[in-house]
Amino acid sequence: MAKPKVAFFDFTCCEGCQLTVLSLGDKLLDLFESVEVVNFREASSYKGQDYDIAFVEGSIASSKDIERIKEIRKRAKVLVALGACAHTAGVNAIRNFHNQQEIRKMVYGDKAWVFDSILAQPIDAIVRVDYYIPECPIDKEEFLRFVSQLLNNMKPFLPDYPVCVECKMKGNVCNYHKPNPIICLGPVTRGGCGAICPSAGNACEGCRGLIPDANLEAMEWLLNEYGVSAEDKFRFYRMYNGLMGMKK
Amino acid sequence: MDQAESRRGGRLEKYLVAKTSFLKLVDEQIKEGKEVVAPVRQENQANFRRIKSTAEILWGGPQTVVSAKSFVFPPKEELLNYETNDEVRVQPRVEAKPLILLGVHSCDINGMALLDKVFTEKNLDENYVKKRENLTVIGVECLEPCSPESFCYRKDSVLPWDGFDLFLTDLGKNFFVEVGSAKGESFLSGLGKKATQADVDRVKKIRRERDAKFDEKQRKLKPKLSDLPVLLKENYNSPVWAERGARCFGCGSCNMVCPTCYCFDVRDCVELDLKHGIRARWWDGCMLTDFTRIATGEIFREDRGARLRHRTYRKDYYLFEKWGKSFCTGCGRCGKACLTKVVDPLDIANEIYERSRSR
Amino acid sequence: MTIYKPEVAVIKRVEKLTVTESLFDLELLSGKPLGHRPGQFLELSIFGVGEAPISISSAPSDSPTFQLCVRKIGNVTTAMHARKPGDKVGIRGPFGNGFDLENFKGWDVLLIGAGLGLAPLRSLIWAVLNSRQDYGRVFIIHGARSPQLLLFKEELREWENRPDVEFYSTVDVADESWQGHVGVISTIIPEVDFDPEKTQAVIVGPPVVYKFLIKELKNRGVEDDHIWVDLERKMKCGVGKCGHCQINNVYVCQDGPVFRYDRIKNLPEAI
Amino acid sequence: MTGKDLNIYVHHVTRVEGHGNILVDVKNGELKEVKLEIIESPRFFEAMLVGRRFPEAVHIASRICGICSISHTAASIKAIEDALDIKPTWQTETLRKILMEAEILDSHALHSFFLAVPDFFGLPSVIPMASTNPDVVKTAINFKKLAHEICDVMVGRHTHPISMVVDGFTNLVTEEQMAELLKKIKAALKNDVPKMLEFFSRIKFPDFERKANYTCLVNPEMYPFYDGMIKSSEAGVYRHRDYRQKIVERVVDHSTAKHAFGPVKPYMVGALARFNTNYKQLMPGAQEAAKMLGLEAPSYNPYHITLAQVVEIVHCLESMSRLIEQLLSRGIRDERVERPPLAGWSARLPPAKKSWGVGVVEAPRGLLIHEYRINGNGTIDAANCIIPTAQNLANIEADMRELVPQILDRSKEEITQLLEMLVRSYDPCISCSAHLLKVDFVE
Repeated sequence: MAKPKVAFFDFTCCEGCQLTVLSLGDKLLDLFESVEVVNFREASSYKGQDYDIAFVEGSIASSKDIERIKEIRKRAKVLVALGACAHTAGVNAIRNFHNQQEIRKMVYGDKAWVFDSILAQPIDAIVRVDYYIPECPIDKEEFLRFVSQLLNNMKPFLPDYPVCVECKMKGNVCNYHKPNPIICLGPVTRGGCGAICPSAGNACEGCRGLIPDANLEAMEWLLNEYGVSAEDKFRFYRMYNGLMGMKK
Repeated sequence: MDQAESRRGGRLEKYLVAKTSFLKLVDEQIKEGKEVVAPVRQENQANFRRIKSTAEILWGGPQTVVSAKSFVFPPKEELLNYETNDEVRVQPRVEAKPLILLGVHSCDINGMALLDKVFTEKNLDENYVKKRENLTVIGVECLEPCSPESFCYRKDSVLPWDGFDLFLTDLGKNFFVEVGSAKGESFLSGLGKKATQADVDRVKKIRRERDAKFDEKQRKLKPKLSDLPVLLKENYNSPVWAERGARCFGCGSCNMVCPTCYCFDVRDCVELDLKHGIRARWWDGCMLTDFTRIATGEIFREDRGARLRHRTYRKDYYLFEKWGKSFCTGCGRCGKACLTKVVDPLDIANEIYERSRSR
Repeated sequence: MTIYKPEVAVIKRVEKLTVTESLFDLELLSGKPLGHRPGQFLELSIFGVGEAPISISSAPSDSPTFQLCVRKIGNVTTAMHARKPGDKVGIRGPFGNGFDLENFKGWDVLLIGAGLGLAPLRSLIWAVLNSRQDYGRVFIIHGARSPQLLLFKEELREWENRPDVEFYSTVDVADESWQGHVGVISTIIPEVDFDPEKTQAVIVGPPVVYKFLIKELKNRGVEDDHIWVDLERKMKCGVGKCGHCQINNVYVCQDGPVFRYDRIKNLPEAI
Repeated sequence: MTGKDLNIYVHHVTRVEGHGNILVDVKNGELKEVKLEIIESPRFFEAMLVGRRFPEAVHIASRICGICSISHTAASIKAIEDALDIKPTWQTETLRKILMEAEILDSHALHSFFLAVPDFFGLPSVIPMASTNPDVVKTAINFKKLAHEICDVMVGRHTHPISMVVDGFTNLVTEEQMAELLKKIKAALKNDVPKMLEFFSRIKFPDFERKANYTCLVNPEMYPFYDGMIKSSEAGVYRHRDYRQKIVERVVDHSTAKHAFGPVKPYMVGALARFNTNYKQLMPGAQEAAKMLGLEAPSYNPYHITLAQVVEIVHCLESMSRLIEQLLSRGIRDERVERPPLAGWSARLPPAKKSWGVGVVEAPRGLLIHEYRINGNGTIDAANCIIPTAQNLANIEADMRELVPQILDRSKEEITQLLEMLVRSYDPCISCSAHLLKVDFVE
């Protein structure tokens, strides 16, 4: 069987997901063994335009981006959104809630209209996405599992359960039970990260997006119960889930 | 505890052991390289952790975040590994090593006693049984309620029914030690002296006082414990399920922390070479959406309220009826873990009871 | 040996039945016969992909060969479809209760297979036909969504032509080639000339059909304790531990998948 | 060579972080235009920080860059601590220094081995080297693995650290874990460093010199990444809070990243700037390494940035060992800090004495500055971030302007290659440079 041809592309983002791939350690060599990487600008000068699987990280944030992602979709048999920016627009979407004219002026002053910029959007706002690997940044183990399952002609496993499941497995004290409780989006956020943030003493900020049947009414009830102001709530939702309620 | 005695066909030995010498015995075992796990403080709560000294043990603390079941039925457990070249080689994996579990509360001992039933019934689950056999369970009696959520007294679970090797009761300078097995007896290695009738009477008195205290402090269970299966059975269509379901995250936290939830998912993980891999099981939970989804996409228990009902019924109806024991030991973990306060089995039973009486 | 270790089996033959279904002949590497009852199932392992419960489609026999009819729908079944004769897979089982033929001996039997339900039912059909003298009248009723999706076409013809079988079939949507009954399977029941008093009825099909078929049978006067159903649920272990297949207080993998209707009609989650 | 026309346009320079184009226009032997176009979509990070409470701001700031997220986190934390007058403990600062050096190790290993080296083998990427030079690739992977393990253990993960927060850590590494890391660092020094030095000492770098203005942190106590005064060849030594007088940013049409001048001329930041300025403070093994590589301070060859990175890899391994040893000799105390609580948390803030703060660190690619104005309830009112790559852009163009006439006699392919290698040697991190904000702070 011929090795599948794989390409990596980046749009607006920190490129931390591609870097995570480059940081797979020994498994990176296994990856190079099992697929043919034909386009990986960050790591390679070879710009192959013939590929089966396209991993795309980053958000769509300019009109040029729209053209480029459409071209990639046309060529790719399988298109995978890599990481939060591609999946939910990630932190990039924070700016969607600011006045666009104002922030452009703030940044570029009188040259505000020189640069091409549109609202930050996830990849699937423009083209069809076959699979998602969520999280900011992606998890190495999940990426490897994803690739091996894809190579094995499987529909890759993506948990539908929330972060709480793995947080409990880890035996963490719930963020809402600490002497000074902190907002945690664990109950509505898709698991699979191993509850990495709560396990490191932080809160789940929702970077993996919502579970398919997230109970947002219950979340409202909970945050009200803890006296969280509406402003705090929205700020927190809008770390990664600016499109919450519309996009899961 | 009486049940354990009668099942073993005779009285169990009881000893009086100086606390210092008991703890010294454990510390020596640790020095010899034995793995000892006990509850220790974790932030404002507790958790089971491998200890280096008995000084780390949190006696009489709140219930651990995760129950002791994780030592016999871990969150992730490899069941087999395989290699598929020209030949298929499948190697079952049963991992078990000796472990001393010290300071276990009755709710968790009883939880394991119940899991013993289900994992040995008909198709014996070797992965569970081997771990269980390697475990030395040293329980400790709770003399104060451990948390506002717990209701072990209401579930006849303040003392272990079965499933321990030693059970300690704090008598100040001494432990009153009840032996539950030959393994427990040999662990003691002749420490202490046989308990006298006076010692036994003293413990009886302590337990009477403790019962009174628990009765006063723990939340009441309004229906009779033995009536729960019938009460639930008659209230299948109670509005309670939908009302509570509306506020349920379906997050599965209650399943994860429960000492008697034992559902699991099985998945394969294959290496990039597609030739080597493992099959493992992970904790799963009936409160999770995916739990009943089949390949064609149908979900058989889609409604959160129905899932909540199923969980409650498993504890206090289906398995209660089947085994003659409630599968809720009143540890209170689920009630604590449930952030929107919908899952607590005692609350649910009381609410249903009240509503059915006012009908 | 643990209950989770599959035995290796070899694929002997693959027959494509429809676009999505194929029939696999398998043999255990040990050469032993499977020793199953009709209605029992296996956990089929494709190593690296996972396990899935699959009903056994062949009749019980002393031969080492047994058959699975697999629809390509999930990861395991898709992977199974990519396998060729000579490839090795894993199996655990047979699991479940299956049909007890003693319950049907001396009775007329009405065997209803809807869609892929014909796969497990085929095992029972051949078991009945192999000792035809033990039973009264034998009715076989099969329905598919379209003529293209009919399974075991040759056998359907064989049954249709047998004088000792009363055969009915229907499709939901017909094409030019189809001469027979058109309509969902429950619409055919009123046309079948059987004596409800003397009949044991068996229904095997996807979850949606049970409610309608049972209603039709009851309309005809079949008693609840003469109706048998074969239910499908998510299963992970097959041995009564993992909890996924539970319907109220029964485990489909242990107490079923075959149930006498009167015993589950009060289980709200069953049908 | 008079009369030559040359038109070079490299679309999306590869093996760099982010999107940039090289544009060279020579007419009649005369250099008309040299540009490094930065075409990354603007990211508006400073605007995104506005309205955020500081614990969230740290995590958002980290997302500016996937490779130097620890530096961004550190700079963000330091700006906040500066504004709120929080003085972290010795232990916290020591742990941060270790983390910064771990990040340098990872980033330099990535750049020098994976991104820069293929040029010298005429290869498009490191991928074919996995079979042609497996030892070299393995060495790089070992460094990266080690750096990641250090970060995983200490702050949850390498890219976008989790438990590194204002005033400390939400989760603390244990002494056992640190001792384990120390063993691995020492093993890397013993096994992997000699292989790396042997490999790089055989590589021939292009000859080109242009003396730049070298700008970096200076600190009498150590070769600084985490803390120090700023020193620039043009502006001298100054305090971090004075950076606005010494660094001037300008918007240029062809770049979504602003260009920086210090204050008048272009300047260089990064490994070579640090090496040239702080050579004497390198750990002994690193100085030894420089000698082996034939790298002398000062070096005016920008292609030597890669070599300076190799030297810094050695330095960081040695320095981390020393820091961990110091930490272990004092013992690690449980100084965990909590994330500020759900509600009513502004009451728990320390009284703010200053309304604004500046945090400066040495990221792998050079000087990184975060400046925030914070209001009374701990919310960011205004933010400014100056990214190393943005500071280097004007200098890269100045280098190109000087280089092109020197090599005009070569083939277009060769010229293109040398220009790409030049840009690449700066290890530009374009995506994080493209989100600038000119903020006028009203004090």
